[in-house]
Amino acid sequence: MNQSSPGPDPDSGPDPDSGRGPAPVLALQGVSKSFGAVRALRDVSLRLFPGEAHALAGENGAGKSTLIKALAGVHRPDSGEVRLDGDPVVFHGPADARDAGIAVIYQEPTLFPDLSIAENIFMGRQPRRGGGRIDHRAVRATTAGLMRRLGVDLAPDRPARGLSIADQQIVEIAKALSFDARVLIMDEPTAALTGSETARLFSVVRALRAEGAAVLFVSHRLDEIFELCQRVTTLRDGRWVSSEPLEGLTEDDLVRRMVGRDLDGLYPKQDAEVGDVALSVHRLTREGVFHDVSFDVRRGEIVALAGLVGAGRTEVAQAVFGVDRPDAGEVKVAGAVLRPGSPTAAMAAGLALVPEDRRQRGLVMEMSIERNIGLTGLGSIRRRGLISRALEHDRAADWAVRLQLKYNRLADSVGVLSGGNQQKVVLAKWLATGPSVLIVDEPTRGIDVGTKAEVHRLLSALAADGLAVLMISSDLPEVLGMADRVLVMHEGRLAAEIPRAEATEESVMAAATGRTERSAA
Amino acid sequence: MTATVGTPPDTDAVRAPERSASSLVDAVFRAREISIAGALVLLVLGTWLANPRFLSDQGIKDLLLNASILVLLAVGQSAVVVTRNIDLSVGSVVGLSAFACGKFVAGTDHGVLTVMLLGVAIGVVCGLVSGALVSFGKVPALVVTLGMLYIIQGVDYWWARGEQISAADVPGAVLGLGSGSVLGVPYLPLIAVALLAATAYYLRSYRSGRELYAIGSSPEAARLAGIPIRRRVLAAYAFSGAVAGFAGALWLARFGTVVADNAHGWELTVVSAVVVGGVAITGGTGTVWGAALGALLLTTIGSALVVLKVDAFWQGAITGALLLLAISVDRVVNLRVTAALRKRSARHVHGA
Amino acid sequence: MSTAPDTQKAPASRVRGPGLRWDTAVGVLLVAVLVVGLAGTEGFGSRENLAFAFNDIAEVALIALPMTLLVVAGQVDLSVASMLGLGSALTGALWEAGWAFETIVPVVLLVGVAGGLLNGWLVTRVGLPSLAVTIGTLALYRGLASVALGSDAVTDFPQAYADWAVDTTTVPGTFLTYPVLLFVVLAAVTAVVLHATGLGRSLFAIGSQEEAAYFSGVRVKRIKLLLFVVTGLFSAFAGVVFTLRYGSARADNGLGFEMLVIASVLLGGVDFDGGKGTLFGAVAGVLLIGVLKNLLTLNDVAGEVQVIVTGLLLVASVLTPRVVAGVVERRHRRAARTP
Amino acid sequence: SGTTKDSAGESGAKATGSAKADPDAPLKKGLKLAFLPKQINNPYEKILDEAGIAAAKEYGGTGKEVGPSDANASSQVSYINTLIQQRQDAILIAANDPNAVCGPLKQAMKKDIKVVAYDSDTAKDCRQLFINQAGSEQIGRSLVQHLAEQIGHKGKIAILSATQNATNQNTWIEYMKEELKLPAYKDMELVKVAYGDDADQKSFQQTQGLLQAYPDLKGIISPTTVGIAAAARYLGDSSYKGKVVLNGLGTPNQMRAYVKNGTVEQFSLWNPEELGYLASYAAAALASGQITGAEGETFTAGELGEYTVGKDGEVILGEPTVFDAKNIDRFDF
Ligand SMILES: Nc1ncnc2c1ncn2[C@@H]1O[C@H](COP(=O)(O)OP(=O)(O)OP(=O)(O)O)[C@@H](O)[C@H]1O
Ligand SMILES: Nc1ncnc2c1ncn2[C@@H]1O[C@H](COP(=O)(O)OP(=O)(O)OP(=O)(O)O)[C@@H](O)[C@H]1O
Ligand SMILES: [Mg+2]
Ligand SMILES: [Mg+2]
Repeated sequence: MNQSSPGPDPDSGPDPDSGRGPAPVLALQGVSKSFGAVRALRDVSLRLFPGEAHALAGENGAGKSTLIKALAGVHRPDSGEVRLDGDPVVFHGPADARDAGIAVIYQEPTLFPDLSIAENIFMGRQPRRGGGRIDHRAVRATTAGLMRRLGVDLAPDRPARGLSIADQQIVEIAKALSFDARVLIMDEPTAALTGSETARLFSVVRALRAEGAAVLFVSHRLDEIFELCQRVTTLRDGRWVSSEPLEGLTEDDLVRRMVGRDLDGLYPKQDAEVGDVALSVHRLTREGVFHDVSFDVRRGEIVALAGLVGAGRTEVAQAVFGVDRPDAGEVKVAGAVLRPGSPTAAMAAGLALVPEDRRQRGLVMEMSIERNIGLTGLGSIRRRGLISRALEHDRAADWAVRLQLKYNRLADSVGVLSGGNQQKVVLAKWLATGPSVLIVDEPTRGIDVGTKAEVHRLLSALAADGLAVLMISSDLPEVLGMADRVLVMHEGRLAAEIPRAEATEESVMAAATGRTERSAA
Repeated sequence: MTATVGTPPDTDAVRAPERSASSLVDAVFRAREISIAGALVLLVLGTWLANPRFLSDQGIKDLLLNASILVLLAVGQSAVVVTRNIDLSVGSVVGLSAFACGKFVAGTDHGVLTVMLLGVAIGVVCGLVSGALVSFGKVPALVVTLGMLYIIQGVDYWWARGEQISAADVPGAVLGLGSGSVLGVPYLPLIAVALLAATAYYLRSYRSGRELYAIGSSPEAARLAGIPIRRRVLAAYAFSGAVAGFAGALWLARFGTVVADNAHGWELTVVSAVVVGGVAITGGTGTVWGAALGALLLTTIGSALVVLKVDAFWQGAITGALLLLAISVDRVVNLRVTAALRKRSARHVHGA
Repeated sequence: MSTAPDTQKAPASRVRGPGLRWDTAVGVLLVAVLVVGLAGTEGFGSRENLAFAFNDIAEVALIALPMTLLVVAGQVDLSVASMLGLGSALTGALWEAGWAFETIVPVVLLVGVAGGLLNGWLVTRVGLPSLAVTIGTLALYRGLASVALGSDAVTDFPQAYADWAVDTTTVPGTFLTYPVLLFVVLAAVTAVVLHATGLGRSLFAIGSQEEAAYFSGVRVKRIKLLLFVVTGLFSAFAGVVFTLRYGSARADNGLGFEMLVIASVLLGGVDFDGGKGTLFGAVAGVLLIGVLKNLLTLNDVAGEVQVIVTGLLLVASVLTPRVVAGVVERRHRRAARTP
Repeated sequence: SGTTKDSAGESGAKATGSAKADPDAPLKKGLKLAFLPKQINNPYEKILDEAGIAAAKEYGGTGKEVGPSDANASSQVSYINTLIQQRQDAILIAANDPNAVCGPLKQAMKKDIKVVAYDSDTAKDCRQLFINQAGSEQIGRSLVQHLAEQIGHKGKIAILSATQNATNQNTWIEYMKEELKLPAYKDMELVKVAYGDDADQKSFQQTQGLLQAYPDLKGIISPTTVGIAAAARYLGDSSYKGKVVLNGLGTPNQMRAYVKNGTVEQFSLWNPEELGYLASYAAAALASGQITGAEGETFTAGELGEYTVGKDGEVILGEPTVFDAKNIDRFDF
């Protein structure tokens, strides 16, 4: 930490707003933070003004989440300071930041699975009656109000366990909105949301901003940044790159700031030769979740499964892969009926599932990167019957390069990776099995633009080699750009099947919201 | 004991049905206590039919008295278990406290209050040590409290060296607390119920009480929510210790005769009571009412087998089998109800 | 784009280091205790005492092996001591009923397997937590033992078998008794299974995040079931060894051993929350408790004090690595601040 | 349990066989005695051992008490091994299991360490002497006789024992059953043997259960000091007081209150201090070569006077004392 180097200071130099009127409500000044050998932030500065929505952009592992945690009192900076209303403050913990009026939505939802949604939202600051007792009724009523404001239908008494990632994210948002925050910090709040929820969120945020709150927003969906924010700060490799107004900036400019070079075509789906049916799902039903779902995926094809949050896509994927047991229907892989309820049988038949919830289901967080990647191929990293650490290492290293994984050592636990890099490890561990049918559930959730292009190129190339891909995605441009065919689910049923040529934002959304009947196949 | 927060692989087990069924879900969660209570009622009725004396005045009194101390300990233990920790040292604390109180009152005429306070004080000290190690030392609770079990037990044995305090030396007032009653109800069960109700109310209606559940449900989320985890965990241990110490003093009052190894090995009984009562060993769920019912069920099984003239050699096996049956039935009923709800809610949604 | 990992590798990457590993610490402590004993305590180093000291923990050590695997997988089996008692009682009852010893042993082992199956079935199929299940079977198996043998004690076992287990017969030229020798062999096998096979890997994955393991195609239920079965098998076998070693089959044999087994395994640094631990640590933990007890008894340290020492050891074993790590980290942080 | 299989014990030839007794040999000075009770924190065993250690001081020896804190068969074994390594002159043991301790005790005798069992015997070939508190047969039968008189030879009775495996308890219970077969007891029925595991609280609960299960129970015999005290306390506070007769083995200090308030009329016990004292002297006599443990040998046990070794190396302390309201205040132990 070279103190003498003149750190980039948004108050001078490149910041065109330096002469602006109101003082920043929250600011970082020359902050550095290391984790062991990893220098996550180096001399970074940032200022948040009342009434502005400020985007924070950068590749996976650039340090965005770390910066947010420094603002929120989760991490104490190694050097530099946090300023509140111009005065240096030290947050000893998240509670301090909260008491200062800073609301934070972390990248990974952190809910109490056993407690109700209402309790989750108000934990630690429940409204009270006389004698310090909790006013349970007020807790419930306020929660119901928040849900209405966000336009979702989640019962306040429902336990958080079992909520889909999207619903969890919504609870997190409700939590942040539930107190009169002067500063609202959101780390990829939309990564799991579809368009309509996102729109709802944005309108709420705009209202807050109009009341004078400052907003810090992280997203890898650049269009969202342009839609919501006025200014953007870019980080690269833990270093501050720029802080500037978004007006006049193009997406390519922003990508160049983040990546340091130009990127070409984001959705490079090449047309592949479509082969035999690789995966055939017939009248699959799981009572209360999805009904009578039938579709085929052929070799070389990328089929997208679209729908609103909660439409049942994830559930279908899990039933196909065998982690859930369907109540009726069957799944065939390359013509052979798959034994239901057995992921091991599914894997043996050449299936792979990249699950949506990487922290609970995708990765063993305490295990190292290489062991996580090795876990799906314990049979293939053996030498004379015993696990070969060298083979395991090679397997992991190979995929780390192919997916541009950013890490310190392969023996580090995956838990220390940035969110996007964790997602890459999940992809790696499944691609490494050499599947014939790949099911990916939100494959690029939290992945930065550069890598997203990389993942798309990879999926496309794999499909060209004869892989059948079933892709669940809430990212509509991704669906439209990548899919040969779009299956749309609505309330647990297949509502439409739209060929690539006819797939537009309107046609997909119409089906997803139940406005069209299933088109004749 | 896997510390995962999410759903276990057999997702059916914990899967909540769709949103519209949420109030029903709530009912199912509450049913956890109901099924234990049902088992208890069945057991008592069955035994009563076989031998009506089981529910004679004296019989009921004995049942309540037997359960009181275990109920107390289960209440204390629950407060720790909901935070995803465990206190294995309770048996030793009861032993130490009972002996210390006995030693203190032997041949004197100390009042009841003094003795109870002494018991509580000893318990609090033990609880604070365990709690400080767990919360500030950030070391696994099971190992630490197993260590404390040995340490406290060793100190107790070393101090007692085979000495016995006999009932004759204990002041009448103290013994009176153990055997006396108001309106025919003995004091001990009254004390247990009072403490139980107070704890239940506290855990439900105060921020710090709810925070214990939050910590157990997800320590990481609790940290981000700004909950003072260490203080809360420490307090939970202090409470569990205090209750155990208090139980030790009551032990003296009830049995009069104390040696060093009173309540030896009770830690597992207490933990089973808590678990049978539906408090998840992984933290975050369960109520003290459930734990108390679990304790009552365990002691009642013991008494019922004797009353039913079950051969002594068979008693252990039957106790074990009944215990397994109780938790299995509870679990299976829960699964069935949840699965049925999932399907019913489906019809509801799609029929609309 | 920093794809190459090496660009990230700052020169300071060694500063943190692995710190003091828990199992290493216990291993060092074990060696220290052995050295102190050999140097300072009369009679400790004699062949017959060493043979005794190790043979005396043979059953605990045998059960500790599968217990380590269970705990790594995030499970626990509290019924082991009761299964030991049941194995012992059955051995006695069948012997008294006139069975040949050669048929008794397989039958007892089968009963161990059956007991393990019941535990495993309740955990994996009914979905109950293992702690709750095995508290129940702890009572059940001990109860069955007392049904099998009542208050009797069966004694006169054939000399040839008894000789195999007692501490006065050692492998020629060593102080290793046959049960201990068997333990050494099984420990080696278990170590390979845990640390060098796919099964072992799966155990760690199940222990640290069961759901993620399941989604990775690990046969979570089958593996857990297998572990409980193996634990039942080993426990029943330990019951046979116990019976022969003491020449006495009784229903209450090995009462309370479950705590000793678990204490030893935890002492060796196996994390009760699952997902962490080494077999070396567990073995070191078992041996440390055994050797230390022998040494303290030889020095006339009262039983109560030994209990306290065991407790302190447990607390210290978890606290020390914490403290060391804390000191290392603080020094590291200071180093980071002042360049 | 009467098995007739090849005994593992047969090879252990009597270590005493070859030595010759010298009745006039003086007690050696500086003898090292070790007392190994069933469990170190059992108050009754404590009395025995302290008396034994005091006796050792009288004849210029030293005694110590070592032992496990739980009454497990196996836990005593490691202590025996240690005592061998420490080359004690004599080991005095109250065995938790007559056979489990056999191997190491034979080892000890091979190394010329004398082995004396007291209170609870080991298998006969694993010790040189057994100091019996009173004839086992006599204890068992007399307890039945006393109780029968108290209830007029009529009605249901039960036994509250210690653990299911306690040797001395089980022997006494055998003799009680023998006695009950006699015609004089044709109107009496033993309905149940309950086990309180020598734990106060468990014994208490067992008593309670007995009374509920057998409402017409007339008497309880509890041949264990822990059991009888717990049973007395339950009876004293319950509605059964005065309706159910309790007899058995107990210490005067524990039972005084219940005798005075009428819960218990009488109970018996030998003097445990004398038992420890005698065992200590017997061990010294063995270690000094005065006796070898053969039948008919005699030795002097300090103040208690002369004792003769009986069949199977058994030395009997004497008749148990019966305590009741009249005499109980004369005793303090
Ligand atoms: N607790 C930690 N221990 C060690 N390294 C960490 C820790 N947290 C973050 N890092 C490292 O710090 C760097 C920055 O991570 P951070 O999570 O801030 O990235 P990010 O910009 O939020 O990325 P993403 O877009 O993928 O979420 C990464 O290299 C990451 O591996
Ligand atoms: N593990 C779970 N436990 C309980 N309910 C669940 C679980 N996963 C999903 N659900 C519920 O089942 C319904 C279908 O969810 P699913 O996750 O399949 O939808 P999706 O279309 O994949 O949407 P998402 O974008 O949220 O992933 C939703 O109501 C959801 O809340
Ligand atoms: Mg991030
Ligand atoms: Mg989904």
